[in-house]
Amino acid sequence: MTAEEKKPAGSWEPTLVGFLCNWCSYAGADLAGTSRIPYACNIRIVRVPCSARVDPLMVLRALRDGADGVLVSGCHPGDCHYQVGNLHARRKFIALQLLLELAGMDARRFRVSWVSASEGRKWAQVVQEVTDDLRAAGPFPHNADDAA
Amino acid sequence: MNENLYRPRLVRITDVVDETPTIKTFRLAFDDGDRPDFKCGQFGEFGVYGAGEAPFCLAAAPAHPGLEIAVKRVGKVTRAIHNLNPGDVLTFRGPFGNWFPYEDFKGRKLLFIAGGIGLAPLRGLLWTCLEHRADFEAVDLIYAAREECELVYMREVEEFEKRADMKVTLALDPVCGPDLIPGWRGRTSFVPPILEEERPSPANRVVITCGPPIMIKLVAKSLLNALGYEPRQIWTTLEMRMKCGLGKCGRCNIGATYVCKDGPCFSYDQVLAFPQEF
Amino acid sequence: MTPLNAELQAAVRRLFDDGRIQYFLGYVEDYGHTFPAILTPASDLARLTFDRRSYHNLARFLDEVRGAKVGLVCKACEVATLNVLAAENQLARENVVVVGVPCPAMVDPGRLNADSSVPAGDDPALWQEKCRRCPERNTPDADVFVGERVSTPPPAPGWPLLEEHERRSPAERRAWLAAQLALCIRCYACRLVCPLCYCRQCFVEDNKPQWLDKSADGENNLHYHVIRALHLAGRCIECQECSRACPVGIPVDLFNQVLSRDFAQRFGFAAGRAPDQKAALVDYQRDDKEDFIL
Amino acid sequence: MNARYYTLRQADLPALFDRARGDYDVIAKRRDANGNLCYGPATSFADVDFTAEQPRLSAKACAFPQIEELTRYRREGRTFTDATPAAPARPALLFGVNMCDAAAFEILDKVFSWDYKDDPYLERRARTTLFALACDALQIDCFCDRLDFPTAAVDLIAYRRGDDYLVEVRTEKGAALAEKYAACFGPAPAAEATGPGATSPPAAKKPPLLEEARPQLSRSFDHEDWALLAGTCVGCGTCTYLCPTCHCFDIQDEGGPAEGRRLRVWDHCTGRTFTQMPAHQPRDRQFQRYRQRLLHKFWYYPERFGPILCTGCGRCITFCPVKINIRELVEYFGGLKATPPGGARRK
Repeated sequence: MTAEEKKPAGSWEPTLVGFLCNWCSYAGADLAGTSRIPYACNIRIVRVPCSARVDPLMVLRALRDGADGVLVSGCHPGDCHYQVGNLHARRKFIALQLLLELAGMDARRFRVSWVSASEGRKWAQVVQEVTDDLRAAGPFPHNADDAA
Repeated sequence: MNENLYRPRLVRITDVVDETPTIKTFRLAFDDGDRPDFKCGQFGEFGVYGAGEAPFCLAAAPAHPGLEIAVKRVGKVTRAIHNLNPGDVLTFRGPFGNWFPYEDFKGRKLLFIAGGIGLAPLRGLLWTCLEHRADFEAVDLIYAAREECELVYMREVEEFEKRADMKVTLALDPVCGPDLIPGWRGRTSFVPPILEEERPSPANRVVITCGPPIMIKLVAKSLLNALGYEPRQIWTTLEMRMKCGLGKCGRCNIGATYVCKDGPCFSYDQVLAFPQEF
Repeated sequence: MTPLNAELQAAVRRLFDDGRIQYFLGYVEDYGHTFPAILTPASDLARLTFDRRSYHNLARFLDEVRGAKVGLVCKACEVATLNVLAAENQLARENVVVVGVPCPAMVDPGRLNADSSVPAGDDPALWQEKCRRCPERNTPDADVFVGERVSTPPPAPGWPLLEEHERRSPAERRAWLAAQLALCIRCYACRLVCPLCYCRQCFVEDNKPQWLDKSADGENNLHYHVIRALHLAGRCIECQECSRACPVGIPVDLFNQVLSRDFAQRFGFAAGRAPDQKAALVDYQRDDKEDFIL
Repeated sequence: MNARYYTLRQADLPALFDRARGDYDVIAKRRDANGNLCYGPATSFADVDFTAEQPRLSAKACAFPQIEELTRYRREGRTFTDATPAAPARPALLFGVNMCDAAAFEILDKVFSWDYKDDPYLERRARTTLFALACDALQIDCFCDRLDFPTAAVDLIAYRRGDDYLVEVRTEKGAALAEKYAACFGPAPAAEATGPGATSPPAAKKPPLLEEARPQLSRSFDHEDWALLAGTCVGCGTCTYLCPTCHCFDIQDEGGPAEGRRLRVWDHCTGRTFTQMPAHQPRDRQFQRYRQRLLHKFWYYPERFGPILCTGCGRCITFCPVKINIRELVEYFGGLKATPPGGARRK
């Protein structure tokens, strides 16, 4: 889809793809749901075994295939079901973040959060914040700071 | 450009037959009934829009209606084809390539040697010969595979076995071991030992073989060296990555030969003249 | 012939004669160029050379002579590469004889004379960028060292190309990269000259799923270069072969540079220092610093 | 037709360019984002480098683009609708193309028009007029003095004469252009009114020509030195993508199951995946892939189509990351030269 086709036609809503670790963030999102905490419904969730499973290729591919932003969420450092998966993932995402910044990509389009199974409220806040940021950023790959 | 050679026709799947866990037969028909003529040994470029196209031999006899292909699930295109059902469409370009010299085979003893899915490229010719059985002195088949689950068209092979005018030998790789395959009625042997044991005489005989490249090479070696065949008595069909089918894309070249145009059917004296990389 | 080349040829002849090696990876000079060659005991060593056009990373060609005993001319670049390969269990170090040399700093191929000869003088402006940052001109850890050791000038601080890019606004960065990547023809020279891109199947060749379209368009090209850099994160030793090999002149190692610099600052990490070093991305600290995770 | 000769004054070049722009899509040499010379659409003569210098990529993309849409499809229920894109309507003019790049088209015409006619190529080719600018001197790696490429299909050739040019009009297409813009073309000086004088490039051919390597090359397939001399090939696509005559391609679908495009994209025989089949790889080692490229150019193609598949532009040497020299290897394996490049030899 080109930026042209996706440009806001009055009621444009961003699409956010979330890669959620099975053990913490997915359960956290579940809790937000069962607790009936309202938050933006723009997120499409992909459950992964661990945040370390998220290959940066998946992030780029999601953006290329129509997502306006990607959110990866896992357990807090120290809480990983696989002991240290998220600590490895953290370094990987630091590297990805650096490269996207170098490429001039809007930092609001790739986000990472640590959300535990008990943090339903935090999950709702994170998604709301990321979605609001994407609303401000506009449809990908159109950029807010593009001339004209 | 309004029409070009790269624009496929659409062909509809009429039937899907599970041959093995990884191989399916697709029967195909054109909605307008206008099936192009083809000859035994030719191939087509079949594909699924969104996944791409790949070469498949036309596996049914030209006298039969429609088209048939046998597809082994190995890659992106074949996986996409496997996901389709009767009523879905494939893209088709073809028929391409040359064919077996059927007329030259008349009056001779034919021995088909196929390995695994290598029976598919020979099947159209085999059926045509059987339907005109009186034109041939003999029509025999040696059909081998690595494992039992790689044997295709077994319903038909069982029919062949019942025929009095045809000798059928089935074989599985010795690594399978006779005790490992309960109820196996065929042999457990590679093809060359079978040939060297039964010694089908070269007199008036033509061998038509298709299978994995290593099998073709060993079968030919055995026929040429141990049984005294002339290279011209052996015919094979080579499967290269023929992408365009038109003698342009350069992918199927063996030396100056475009397998997609000059082949895929070759007599073994032609094969021996190639730079040996296939 | 320079005294260095005479000494080098004699040393390689000895290695062959003593049966210590079956192949030698070196540079030869012919038809106006210096280029890598695979040499055997039967080869004519008279063209064996080491000069200021010996920028190719010879560790790339070890795969071609896998399993054999092999010697190779090593600059500091190759030694660092060998360390990474060893750390990743890709190298039987006992099969390799490292022939060390004093490195005179390599000339930027774009600054060679029209006849491909080396320009006179030793102006650092003629050097490849990596050579201005080089901490050690004399091959460390050499099994055999030929020639006279030279003194290493103090490394020039900074990453000029990267810093120039970082002075651009995000929009300017995108525009600059778009213009660069529009030139990319996806010949994959950058990946294929890299001695550390040794995967038998690269992600660009995957088709289940197919991560990348074959079309060389802007977005595909960007994703390719980003992921290529990521797969070298914490492994790249900054030999800049990728940029040198690019036939259309894209400074593709910009992506690698940003990671090298950041990992040095953030994790105190530099790739290729020792054969038992753990790469940055297979390691972690509980308190790794980041400022973007929610 | 018999060649006709004109003088084109340097001062008339901008006018010629501007007029041609009205009738043609003009492709000329200009500078890219990195200041390197390239062929590309030119809209102003100020951007054009009318020099004999060699651009990094050849001009083959004019008739054989790196990415070309073959069909565009859209799913309709269980079936598809598809369409082939419309051919470009305007004729194209390659303005100041190098001889080695211009000559390549005639060589490529052979493969794209034998047997099946390759419409996408031939339609682009038919609309293209080749206005070549002859070189003044050989560059370090080029070797067109060592081979004999065909030039009959080059429509116009400009030879530098001081500040001006002697233009040779060689085809009907070329004549059409010269007549249309007659105001820009003056009469040729009397000395050259029927042919370029003795000093004219293209350079005199130096024997032995590479065409003569074929008999010996065709016996070199199993030569043991291939593995050493082509062993440093890294398998990238630089040589093939920059080559004016390499034409191998792949056909790929891009898009999704709902809609997308079937494309023809350049591919390279030096790459690992080129001949890879699910259970079989005919050319498993890198030297075999390099050998395929070389033999295709100097043995297989001429055996099939006549001309060798090379115009001596030398890009595959200049830009090869490891400086493998195809001319040297043809000479060595073709028996024109006794010693292998670099002294590498297996005994």
